[in-house]
This record gives sequence, C-alpha cells and structure tokens, in this order.
Amino acid sequence: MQALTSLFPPNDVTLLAFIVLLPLVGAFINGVFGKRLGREAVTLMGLSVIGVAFLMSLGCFLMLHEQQTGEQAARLVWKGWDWFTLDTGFSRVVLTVGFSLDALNGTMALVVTGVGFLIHLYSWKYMEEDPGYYRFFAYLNLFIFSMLVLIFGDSLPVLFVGWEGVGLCSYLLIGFWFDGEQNASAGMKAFITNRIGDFGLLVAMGLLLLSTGSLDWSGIEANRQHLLDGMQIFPNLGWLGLPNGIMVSRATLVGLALFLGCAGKSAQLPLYVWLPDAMAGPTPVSALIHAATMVTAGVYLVCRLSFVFVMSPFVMFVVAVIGAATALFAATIAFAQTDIKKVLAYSTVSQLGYMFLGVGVGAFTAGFFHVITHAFFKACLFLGAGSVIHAMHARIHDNDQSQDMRNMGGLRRYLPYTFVTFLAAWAAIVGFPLTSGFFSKDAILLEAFSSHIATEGRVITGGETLWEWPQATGTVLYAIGLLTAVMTAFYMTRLLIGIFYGDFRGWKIVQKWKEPKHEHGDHHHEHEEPGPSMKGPEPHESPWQMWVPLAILAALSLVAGFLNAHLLQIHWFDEWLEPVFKTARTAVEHKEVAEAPFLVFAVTAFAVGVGVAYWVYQVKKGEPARAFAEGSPGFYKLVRDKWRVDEFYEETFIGGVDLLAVMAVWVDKWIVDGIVARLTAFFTSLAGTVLRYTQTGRVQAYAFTMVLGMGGVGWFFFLPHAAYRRTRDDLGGKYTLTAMPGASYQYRWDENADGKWDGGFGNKTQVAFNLDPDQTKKVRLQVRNAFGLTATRDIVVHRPKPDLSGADPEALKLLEPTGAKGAPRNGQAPNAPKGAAPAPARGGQP
Amino acid sequence: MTLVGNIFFVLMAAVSLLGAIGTVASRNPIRSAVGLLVTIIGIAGLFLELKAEFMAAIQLIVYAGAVVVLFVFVVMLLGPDASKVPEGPPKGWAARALGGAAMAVFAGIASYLVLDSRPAPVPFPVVHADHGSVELVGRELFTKQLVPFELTTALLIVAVIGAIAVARAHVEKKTKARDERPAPQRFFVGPLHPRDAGHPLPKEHA
Amino acid sequence: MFQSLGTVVEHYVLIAGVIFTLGAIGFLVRRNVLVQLMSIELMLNAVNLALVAFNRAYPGNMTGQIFAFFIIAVAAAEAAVGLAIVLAFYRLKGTVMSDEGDQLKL
Amino acid sequence: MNTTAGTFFVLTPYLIAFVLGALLPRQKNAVERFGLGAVAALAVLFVKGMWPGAQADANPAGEWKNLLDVIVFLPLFGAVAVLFLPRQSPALLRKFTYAVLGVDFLVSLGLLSAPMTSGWHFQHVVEWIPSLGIRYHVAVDGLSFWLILLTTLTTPIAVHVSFGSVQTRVKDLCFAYLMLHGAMLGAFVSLDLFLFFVFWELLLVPMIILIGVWGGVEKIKAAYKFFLYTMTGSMLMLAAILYLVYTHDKLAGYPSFDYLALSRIVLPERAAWLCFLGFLAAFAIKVPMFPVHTWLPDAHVQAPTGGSIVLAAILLKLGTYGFVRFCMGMQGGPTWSAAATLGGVAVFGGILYGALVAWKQDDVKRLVAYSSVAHMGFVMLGLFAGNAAGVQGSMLQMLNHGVSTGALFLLVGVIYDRRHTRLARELGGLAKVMPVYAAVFVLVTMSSIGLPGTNGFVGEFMVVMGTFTSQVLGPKHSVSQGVGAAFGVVLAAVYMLSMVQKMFFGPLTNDKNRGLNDLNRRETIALAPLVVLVFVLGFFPNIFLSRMSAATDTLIDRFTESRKAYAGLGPDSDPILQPRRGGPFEQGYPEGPPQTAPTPAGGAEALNTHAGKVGGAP
Repeated sequence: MQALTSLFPPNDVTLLAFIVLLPLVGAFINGVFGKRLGREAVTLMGLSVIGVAFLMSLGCFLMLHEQQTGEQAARLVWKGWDWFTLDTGFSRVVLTVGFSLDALNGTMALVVTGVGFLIHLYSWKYMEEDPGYYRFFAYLNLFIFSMLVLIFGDSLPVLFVGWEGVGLCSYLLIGFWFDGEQNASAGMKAFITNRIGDFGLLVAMGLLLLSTGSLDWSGIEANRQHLLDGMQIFPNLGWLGLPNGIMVSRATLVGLALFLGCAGKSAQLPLYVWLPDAMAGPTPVSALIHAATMVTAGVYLVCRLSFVFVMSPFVMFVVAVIGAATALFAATIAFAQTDIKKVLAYSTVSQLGYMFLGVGVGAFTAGFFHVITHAFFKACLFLGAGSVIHAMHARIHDNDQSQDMRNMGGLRRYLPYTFVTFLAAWAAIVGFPLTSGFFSKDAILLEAFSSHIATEGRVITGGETLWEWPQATGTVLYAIGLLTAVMTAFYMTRLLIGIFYGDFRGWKIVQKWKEPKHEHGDHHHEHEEPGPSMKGPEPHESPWQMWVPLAILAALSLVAGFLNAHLLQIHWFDEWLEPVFKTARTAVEHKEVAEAPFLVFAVTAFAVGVGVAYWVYQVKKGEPARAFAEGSPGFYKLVRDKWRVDEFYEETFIGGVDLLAVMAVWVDKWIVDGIVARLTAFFTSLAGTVLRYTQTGRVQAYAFTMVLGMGGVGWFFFLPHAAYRRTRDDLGGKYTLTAMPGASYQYRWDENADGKWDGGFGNKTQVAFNLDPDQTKKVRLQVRNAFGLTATRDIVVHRPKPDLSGADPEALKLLEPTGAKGAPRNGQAPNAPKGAAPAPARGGQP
Repeated sequence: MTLVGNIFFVLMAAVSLLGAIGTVASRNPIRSAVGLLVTIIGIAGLFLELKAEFMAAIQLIVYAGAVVVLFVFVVMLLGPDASKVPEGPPKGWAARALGGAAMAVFAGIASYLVLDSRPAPVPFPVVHADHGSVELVGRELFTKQLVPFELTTALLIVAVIGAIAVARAHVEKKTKARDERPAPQRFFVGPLHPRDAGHPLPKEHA
Repeated sequence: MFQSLGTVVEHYVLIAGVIFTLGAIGFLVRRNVLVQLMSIELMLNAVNLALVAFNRAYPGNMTGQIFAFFIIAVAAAEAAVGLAIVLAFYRLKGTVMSDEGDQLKL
Repeated sequence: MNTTAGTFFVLTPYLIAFVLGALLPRQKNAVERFGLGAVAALAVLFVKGMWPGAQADANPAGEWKNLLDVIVFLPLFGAVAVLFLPRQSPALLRKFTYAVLGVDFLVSLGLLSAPMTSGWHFQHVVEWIPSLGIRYHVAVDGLSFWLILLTTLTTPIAVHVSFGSVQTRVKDLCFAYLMLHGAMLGAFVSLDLFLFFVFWELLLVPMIILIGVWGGVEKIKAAYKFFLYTMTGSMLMLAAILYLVYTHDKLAGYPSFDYLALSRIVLPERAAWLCFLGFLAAFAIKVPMFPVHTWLPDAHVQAPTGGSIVLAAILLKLGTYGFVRFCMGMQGGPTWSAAATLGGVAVFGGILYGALVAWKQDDVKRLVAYSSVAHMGFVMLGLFAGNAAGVQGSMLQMLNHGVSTGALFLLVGVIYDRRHTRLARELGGLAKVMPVYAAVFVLVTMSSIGLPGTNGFVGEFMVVMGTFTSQVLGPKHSVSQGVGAAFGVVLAAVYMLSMVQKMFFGPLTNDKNRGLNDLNRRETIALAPLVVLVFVLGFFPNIFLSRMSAATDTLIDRFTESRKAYAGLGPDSDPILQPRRGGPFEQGYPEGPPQTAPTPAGGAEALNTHAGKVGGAP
C-alpha cells in the first residue's frame, strides 16, 4: 500500500486513467480486430482487461481507505488534458478531462468492475454459440469504460460522456440481435427515452453554469448558495393573481432537471417504459446494464449532487414521491407477467424506486447501500434466469418461449446450482432476515418514516420562504414502501415457484407436441414421461463459467448486508460514506423513533408476501390466481398489459409529436416553400406575361423608349432643383447648408427668412451659422438655371436639447464635455464634424 | 488663330454637317454612303485643326478607306430591290416620328445647357508640338494601353470571324450537295467529258 | 469672337452634338437598315470629335485620342458584323427594311 | 529565402509522415497510397498539436506571405489548366485533379505553422482597383483558419467519391470541382468585401454545374432554385456593401472596400438595419435559416454525392462564417438587437422544426439535408448568443457539421451507388449484409446527434451552455432558447435513429439488398479521415479551440464596442467612424486615399511636365 501511495500521489493518480483506459482498449481491439482474432483471444482480451481493472480499482479503494481518516473526505484525483473552455463573459470554466475518486464512487467502481467481471465470465459460455461473439465483448467492454467514466468523472460534462456512453452501449446491446424488428426498436426506445433524461441533464448543466459559474463538483458545492436565487418561470399574469409570475428558486429548477435525467436513466415514472423492453437484449446484458450498474447511475447522480438536491425541499419531495410511486406501480405490473425476465425487469424498476425513495428523504447512505446490495442480488437473479433460459434453449430455440414461466417448473432437479443461488438471491430481495436486502430495505423504510428536509431559516433570495413538506409525508411513504415490500415478496415467490417447483411443463414445447391435448387444463401430468421422440434434450446445468459467478453473487447477496447492519450495530458503510454526504446531511432532520416496531413490520411484510404466494402457487397450484383472472378479466388483462402505459404514451406524446411533424412537413411544403418560392415565382411569371406585350420586336421601338428616358433626363436638367446638403453637429451647435451644384445654376439666400432676399443671384453656395440648444432657424434658398427658371426651398434647422435622461451611460459620457455651448471639444469624439474626421484617421498610423 | 485657320474650320464644319444631313436624308443608300464619306472627311479635317494628325489619318484610312467602302459594297451587292419600300403601311411610324422629335428637343436642351453653363468658353491652351503625333500616340498605345490595344486586335479577329460566319449562310446544304455526287477520280485519262467530271452538262450536250 | 472660331472647345462640341443628333434621328426615323447603320457611324464619329476636342482642351495626357482610337476600332468591327447581319437578314426576308424584322415579338 | 526555409522545416514532419505512409504499405495503388499518406500526415499533426508546448515553438515571424495566394489560386489555375487537357483520357484528368488538390492540401498544412494567437496571419495586400479603394487583401485568423483546412481536406474526399460514381463528362467535373474549391477558399480568406463578393458569386457557377449536370431527375429545377435563392441574397448584400463603401467615402474622404475600414462605420438606426438585413439575407439564405431553407433539401437530393458533400461541409459554412465576420464584426448594433428574435428563429425554425421535418422524410438524403438545417440552427444560435462559449462552440460546430454531415452524405451515396434508391422503405436489415458500412454509419450517426466523446457533442454543448449564459439574448430568452436547443438533442436522436433503424436493422426483407457489397477501398479511404476527425474533435477540441480563441475574443470585443457606439447614436444622426483600435488585428488597414495612376513612363512623362509648364497660359 505504501508503494502504491508513493507511486501515485493523491493529486495525480494515473491509476484511475488506467482503470478507465483498459476497458476502452479491450473494446477497441475486440471491436476492430475481433473477427480475425478468434474466440479465445477475444475472451482473453475481454476478461483480462476487466479483471485487471477490478484489481486496480481495489488498489485505489484501499489507497483511499488508507487516506480517509474520520470525517475528513479523501479524494484521489487525476487530471488529464484540458477538454475545452467555456468563457461565458462572467465566468470562465476550464473543463478538464479529469477523474476523481472518493468514498462514493470508489465503492461504486468496485461494484461495476467486480460484477462486470463476473458477468463477462458468465458471458463466455452464455454467448459461445453466437456469431457476433466478438461484437458482444467489444460492446460490454465499451460499456464498462463508459460506466467508469460516468462514476469517475470529476465534472458534470465528463460524467455526461459516460452517461450517454452507457446509453449508447445499452442501445447497441439491446439491439444486439438486430434482425428482429422488436429488438432493434426496443433499443431505439431505450435510447430515446434516455435522451429525454439527457435533455434534463443538459438543461441542469446550463442552469448550474448560469447560477454557480462552474460545472465540477467542488465548484458547484462552493458556489451553491447562488442556487437560492429566485427565477421567474412564467410571464406576469395579473389576471391570474400572479402579478410577478411564478417565482421559484434556481435550485428547484436545477433539481427537477437533474431528476429528469435520473428518471430517464434509472427508469422512474414516467420514463420507466424502456427498461422492460430492454430485456430483448442478451441476459448478461440485462444483468449488468439493466439491473446492476447503469440503471443505478441516476441514484449515483443524486448522491453525487446531494448538496444541490437538498437545497430544494420540493425537489427532494418529488424524488421521494416518484420513487415510492414507481416502486408500487412497477410491483403491480410484476404480478401478472409470465416472462421471467419481464418479472425481473419490473422488480428492478420497483427496487430502483426504493432507492429513490431513500435518497429522496435524505437517506443517501441507505439508498446507496441498496444500490450495492441490489447489484448483487439482482445480478444473481438475472444470471440465474439466464442460466434457466440457457437450459431451456437446449430444448427450444425461441426467445419468447424459452423465457416463459408457463413452460418451466420443477427445474430444481435439472439445475441444482442455479436453483441454490437463485434461492439465495430470492431470499435477499424478499427481505429474508439477515440477508443483504433485509438490511438495506429496512434502513430505507425506517428513514422514510423518520427523515424529512428541513426548511427553517432558508429563503429564496427575494424573500419567499422555501416550500415545506406536508406533515403526513413520512407515514405515507413508509406505508407505500411496506406495501411494496409485501408485493415484492409475493411476486418473487411466484417467480421462484413457477420456475423451480412443481413439474416441468416444458415438454409440450417440443416440435411434435400435439396441439389438441394442450387445450385441457391438467394434461401435462400425463406427459411427464413422453415417448423418446417427443422428449427431446433435457434441460441441463450450465458449465462452471456460468455457475461460479452465480455462486459468488449469491454469497455476496447473503452476506453483504453485514456491512451496514444497524440491527447488529454495524455502521461501517455509514461511516465510510459520511464525509461525502456531510454537506447534504445538515439539511436533513430526523425524528427519533424506536426501531423495534419497524423490524416487526418488515418481517411481517416478508412473511405475509411469501406465505400468501406459497399458498396460492404451491399449495393451491395457482388456482386462486386463475380464479381471480377469470373473475375480473378486464382488470387482469389491464395489469398484464402493464396498465397500457405504452399505448397511452403512443397515443398522446408520440402521437402528438408525430402529428406536429406531419404538420411541419405540410407547412414546409405548402406554406414556407409556397410563400417564399411559389408565390414569388407566380408574381414573376405574372409580370412577365404582362410585360411581354410591350415587346414589339422592332428595333426602333426600343430606341424610342431609350429616347424617352433621355427626354426624362433632359426634363430634369430643364427644371432647376433647389437641393441642399446639411451638415449638423448637435453637440457643438454648428450647422452648414450647402446648395447642390447644377448646370449654370445661380443662387440667392434669405438667411433670416424675412421674405427679403439677402442679395441678387450669385455663386454663394454655402451658409454657416451657430444655434443654441432647442433653437430653430429658417433659411430660404432660391436657385435659377440657364433657362431663367427658378426654384425655392424653405429649410428649417433645429438643434435638439441634449438627451440627458438617456438610458445608456456611454451616451451620457459622450455628452458631458460638450454640454456647454462652445466648449472645447475632444477631437477623438465619435461625433466629430465631417471635415475633421479623415485627417486624424489618415495620419494616425504610419 | 489665323484667318486661314478660321476659314478651314468653318469649311470643315459645314462639310461635315452637310454630309451628315445627306446621310440621313437621302432616299438612295448610295447617296447616304457618299454623305457619310463627306462627313468623315470633314471630321478628319477638324481633327487636323485639333492637332490630332494621327487620328485624322486613322479616320481617313479606316473610315473612308474601309468602312464606307464596305457599305458601298454591300449596297451594290444587295442591289436596288433590297431598298424598295414594301407595300402596306409602315409599322411603328408613330414611335419613330415621336422618337425623332423627342431626340431633337433633347438635343436642343442639351446644347443650350452646354453653351450656357459656363461663364466663358474654354480656350485651347498651347500644346507641345508633339501633341497628337504618331510617335506620341504610338508610345502611349504600346506602353500604357498595351493590354486594351491587344484586346482590340482580338476583338477585330472575332468580329471578322463572326462576320464571315453570319454572312456565309446555307453552307451545309452546299457541302451536302457535293457529297451526294463525288467527282470521279481518274487521273490519267486526259481531258474529261464534263459529264464524267461531275459538272452539269452544257445545254447543247444534253 | 469671330477670329477665335475653332479655338474653343464649345464650337467642336456643338458640331459634335448636331452630328450626333442627326445620327440619332436618322437611326430612329429611317427604315433602311443600311442607313441606320450609317447613322450609328455618324453618332460614333460625333463622339470621337468631342473626345478629341476635349483632349485638345485639357492636354494633360492622350487619353481622349486613345479612346477615340479604340472607338474607331470598335466601330470598324461593328460595321463588319452589322453588315454581315444585314446580309443574313436580306437572305431571310428579301428586304432590308427594319420593321420587317419583328420576329422577337411575343 | 529564410521564410521559405522556415515553411519547409515546419512542413517537413508532415511530408516525411506522408511519404512513409504512402510508401510503406505494399500492393496499393496510387490513390490508396495518397490517402494513407494523408492519414499519416494528419496523425503527425494531431500528435504535434497534442504535445505540450508544441505551439510555443512556432515562429510567427517566418510566415510566407504568398501562402494564401498559392492556396487559393492553385486550384483556380488548375481549373483553367484542365480545360487544355484532352477530354478523351479521363485517367489523366483525374490524376491531374488529384495532384492539384493534394498539393493544395499539403500547402494548406503550412498554415499550421502560425500559432493564431494574435492578429492576421499570412496577410497579403495588393492594390487592385485603386480608384475605388479595392484591394486584393487576404489574410487568415482564427475564424477562417480551420475552415480553410476543412475545405482543403473535404474537397479531395468529395472528388474522390465522385470519381467513383461519375463516369460521364469527367473533364467538366474536374473543372467544376477545382473552380469551386478555389472560390470557396478565396471567400474564406478575403478581407476585402469586393474580393469576397467576387469569390462568393464565383462559387455559384461550378455549384450549379455540379447540380445541373450530374444531378438527379429534377436537377435543373433544383439548380435554378439554388441559384435564384442565393443570388437574391447576394444582390441585397451587394447593395449593403456599396452603401457602406459610400458612407466610408463620405466619412473618411476616400472609398475603401476593406473589411478593417468598413467595420469602423457605425450607422444610424434605419440605415444600420437596412445594411444588416442586406447582409443577413445573403447569409441566412446560405446557412440556411428557417423561412429560406427550402432550397437546401432540393439541392441536396438532386446533387451528386460529391456535390452534396461539398455543399453541406463547406458551402453552408460560408453563410455562418459570413455572419460571424461581416454581421457581428461590422454590424454590431442591429445584430445585437436582432439576436433574441433570430435566436428564436434558430431554435424553433431551425433546431426543432428542422428535426420534425427531417423525421418524416423517407428519402434518406432529404432527411440528412433537413438535419443540416437543424445543425446549422445550433451554429447560428451560438453566434447569436454572442459570448465566447457560444461563438467558439459555433465555430467548432461548423467543423463538426462539415465532418459528420459530409460523412453522412458520403455514406448515403454509397448505398445509392449500389441500389440506385435512397428511400428508406426500400432498404432494411442492411447490417446483415454490410456490417462495416453499418458500423461506420452508426458511428457517424452518433457523432451527428452529438454523443459525448464524438465531435458533435462538444460543439452542441458549448452552444447550449453559451446560450444559457448569454447576455446578448437577455435573461429570459437565454434560458428559454437554451432549453429549446437542448430539446433538439432529443429530436435529433429520434429522427436519426429512426433512419438507422429503417435502413439497417430488422429482417432483410427486400431481396434486392441481399447481394450488396460492403464498403470498397475507395469509399473506405474517403471515410477514414472523417472518422478519425470525429474522435479527434470529440476528445481534443482544444487543439482547434486554442487557435480560435484570440480571434473570437477580438470579435466579441469588436461586437460589444460597435453595439455601444450604435446605442449612443441618435435615430437620425449622421453615421460615425469608430476610433481606430490599433493592435495586430488592424494590420493592413487602408491608411489613406489609394494612390492614383502610377507615374507614366517615357514620352508621356515628358508631355506631362511640358503640359504642366504651359498648361496655365491661355
């Protein structure tokens, strides 16, 4: 450890760059040369880079642990190169491609590289047969790279690189089997939904830059008090009783925008719809990206910017409420799904809701702890499901069929290792006492009840006080959380029983299965021992490359809870993360409550959920569920169709934008092009049609028109024109009038406009005079030409009063030295008289 | 200025004006051409008066020697039929008459203004003896004005080619006619009968 | 005044103006294309005269005469092409009356 | 001698890299070798730019003043020379064109020897028409620098692509490309407005030839539309230029078309607005901005692939470049006042509307064309934001758009060459048969929609951040337009990914697509530099930004000052000249009335003295 520390001083930890770089190298080599390298080399490359990255992360983590003493937050920093500079006029932000490591992302990095490595190992055999093997590993490595950039990034834009990078990898991996129309469009859906979230993040960055003048963590934290400035988000609406519009603090806007980003990435209401569809990708992808790591990025961001979020109680309320609502909502959908990956997907959404509930009430440590434990048990569940699907695939090469719970049952006999590990992960997620899920979920629920965001003493600049949480918030949130826990226990038990207990129902999906027998309810009993021709290959246990990761993850799901087991007075994780959330925790208020009743409630919830599910699906063989479905078919169908949210979005938002786009195309074609191009063309051709009648084709007619023009010129010369040119100098008060020259013109003037000419006709072409401010003078000019014709012109000259009330201070400054009449004037002033301007300009520069 | 000079000026001015009237007023194009010639000679004389000997020479050589001769050629080539006035009312007479009248009025105004716009006429200054000589103009032409001068040569060549191209009509028809009946190629047979040579037969042989 | 005839620029300009006007009227009034071309030559000559006269009045350089020289060159070219067009026109129409040449119409 | 040697030494590493890259690989033909050499030279350039302190080594004193002349006139003379080559041997014509463009590219690398930290570089001033104050004044600064390099890089690529697909009238093609190339470069380097206008108009000719001769079914109509739109704007701009020159003549006592002189003029309100609108018309049509954008899709759809690449990558940049240089640099007052309104047009008419229309296009090329409208909306928005972040972002986004959209048009051309259709419904599942093509296409798509790490992101991000913090737009509009622009990011993903989805993914339904070949060597060579640039621009934008910053800072100063002077002017006061600023950006200022005709030689001189002596006597 000493050696490591001396090799990498805390302000220049190149090791961080290596951790990030390694997966990128792997991705590049696998992606570009993978086809030629062969499977073994690709496997070696893909696994080794992640393995080494994990070891390096471990090294960094230990270094960090060494340096972090007590409350003082330690940071390991690596600064790469200057990316670009945002010079906004009032702040200058040099964005550096740099990484930093503290307790929060150090823990996260361990999870990402550790779980990532296990899943890489798992994919070795899982994807073995796939022709796009090298592509898969390239994408996976690229994903790890992006994820590491996301969590290591020292500023929001660097984080954003990883943020969108994981979105891209998710897109590519969901659409990995792109020849299916559905897979590809699921990828697109994921990417676009994520992009809506990214839009929020982009807006948040803009507002943060505007408010705090910086984009990196420490800069934002240092200047966060500016976030309490008010901002008017609505025009003045006197008639609505809002004479000053709607005034909110910038923190609220920033927080909402950030949370939009988090909701997109972490599949919260209303942007959760992409995650269940994302299950179209290969199962290891679902485990890695859509359960363990990427989807928790939103929670990570809330934790990372916790000091921004707590500035606005409203935002925290929104985070908590949306988290709770998502948890409940997704759990209801999971009740009726039969695709095992879909069940797990909705369970993921639900668990993510838990995490947001936790961070929303200010329990950042508890929320983040759930991220860690969830990564273990959900990855284990997904990989177990993958193992099951792998086994089913031996019987039927159909993605939908091999994932359908109705075709499984009794698999524990065929897949013993998978069953045991799945059981362990199941125990964790349903909150079996002393497993990891039990501790982390319990902590969140307890804090939901007891914590809220304090508001006293904090006001928006401009006087309005911050919004306060309603009284009952804690209780309601706790109740929802508890209800969700019961439901989680129920549907997870249903899943477990559906897959592993009972009899194997998969015989019927071999090709020679006779349809008529399928229609009757319990017929599959008679086919437990079908003829050899119909039996086909049996489901079989997976090779070691697949069950070893399962075993490790299962073990972790069971024991990881002891890192932070409040029940046993272990607070290691709390203390470890304490420095990170120090700022934010000051804004959170706690009620002191007794823990024992909550423990009872939690265990009861687990017992009720599991017990009911056991009774329904194991004891009664699913009879009550079927009865319920038949009893209220409409409702059941609604739940099975996921409350038709996708269809609702399709009709409203997507349909709306679609309509808008169709209208835009129409407008482009008929209005814009119609007015700018077609209408102009019409008028041009109309003019052409009319004017061509003037074309007689005879040369002399054309010459005649030419002569007419000359006649006009002659007429102009025949008449005298009393034109003049005035030079004015409003500041100095000097005016000259110059009569314009003409052929044999003679002039006479009447300078005081008394009706008497000052003299006879002569060659005097100019008069000059001075005026006082606000003085008006009338001058008359008469011109006589060679034919003796005369023309007269009355000229009025007015000197305006200097505009001293002007808004522009610059103009005032210009006016000041010349305020008094006849004052000496600065030759450099922009309004210098015309004659004087060229001389200095010419002589000014050699 | 000597009296001889005055007389010469008056004479040349009168000659050129009369020639111009003759050009415009004659019914016969040949007479118009002769009027033009007279005008040109008159103007050349005025050039001499203006100490522009080179220009006078050029005026005579190019205009009198080339342009007017070209006009006469064309008039002769077309013959009297070409200038015959076709039947029916002339087209566009109103425009022509009005245009002529307007032109005359305009010229009157312009002349009046020219003469009246200055308090005193601008007399000619004394100039160097070389003014307008061939040497000086040549030097000017071949040094400062070399590029425009060369461009003029290009213009003249293009004009010649263009004139030939425009005037030489129905060329294709002629070549086609020759192609249809190629001349026999018998070189050592002695004098040929016109029929064999491809020429149309004289009347008595037909 | 009489003895100074031909020694002021106005005299020449006046002559030039008259010749130019005659040329212009000839161009406008006459229908014979040949005469019209000759009228154009008259106008060009008038311009030349004015240029040379002004050059005599302001003899700082030779630009006036050089310009007249170029005008003569261009006029020669113009006459050649113009007459060629007249020939082509005659072949087409059998006459040289300009009001027959109104094919440009519509 | 010294400067030539200096230039040579600066170029040496690139030349060596080029030679090595061209000679080392085995069994390659000349064109491939050239491409590889260019890539190697680019790599060296990249390494050198990345090297800490590399820029400090450059010696600004050793600039060769004729460099820009060579860059601009080499292709123009090449175009004339092509006319004298035999039409019957297209191979010779092609080689000649490659040679000219290649040499031009190499020469343009000489620009890199200038650090672009202050003032004009490679400035060259020659009197042209002294009596009107017209000069041949070319120079390069941070604003035009990268656009020149983009041009010299992109045109060879476009030409290379065209030679693959166009087999008819090769001579005319070579002529058009060379002339277009020279004219575009000329427009970028001109600092005399007359010269600028000449080049600006000159490039119309080859472009309508390109569209009208090798275009699609409705090529003539598209060429007309392009020409008429652009011409309309140009004429209004000419009027504005002439008015400025007239004003300068009135104020300073001598006419000048020079940018440095004209940018000192501050006009009173009405005249300023008319002038500004004249310039804006020309540039907004070229960009194109919202109501006058419809020529672009038509032109793109009808143009051949190479023409589309040049049109998108460079020609549109002339509009934005012109706006920066001439509207912001010369018409600060009205530009400032109009910025909020025009920013709204850029957001709603450009970014959002363009994206929506693009989404509903079935013709892939048309879709990319509308995406150009959206992207150029970003560029214009950054300019309207008027702070360093926004303007630098815009300048960067110009390069990005050139690279990404150029590559996209190239890729669309690839499939058009194979299938002779560009309709997305005819395609589908292509990723199966053309994996490399699909990979590159997805990559370029990601760069186009601004995925971080690729080039598109940095520009868009800087523009959006600049918009949020803009003082020019005002507190209310800056935030709302920033939000609008950020939402454009979502729509970009929608239309681009729908296209990728329709073209590449899903089952391979159309039997005609079954036997398609993947990218061939010619196409790969053409794409390689663009793909490299996607990442270089994405990860190391500072290479590019560091050479712009001095110029953008000066521009913004100039913009702010002339706006202040404009605000101080009453509505009906006379125009004024701002005081001289001095400093390196005033180098080459037209100091006085230009010298009239040079002293005559020989006899004429004698005549003059003679006339002078006797002239006074009657």
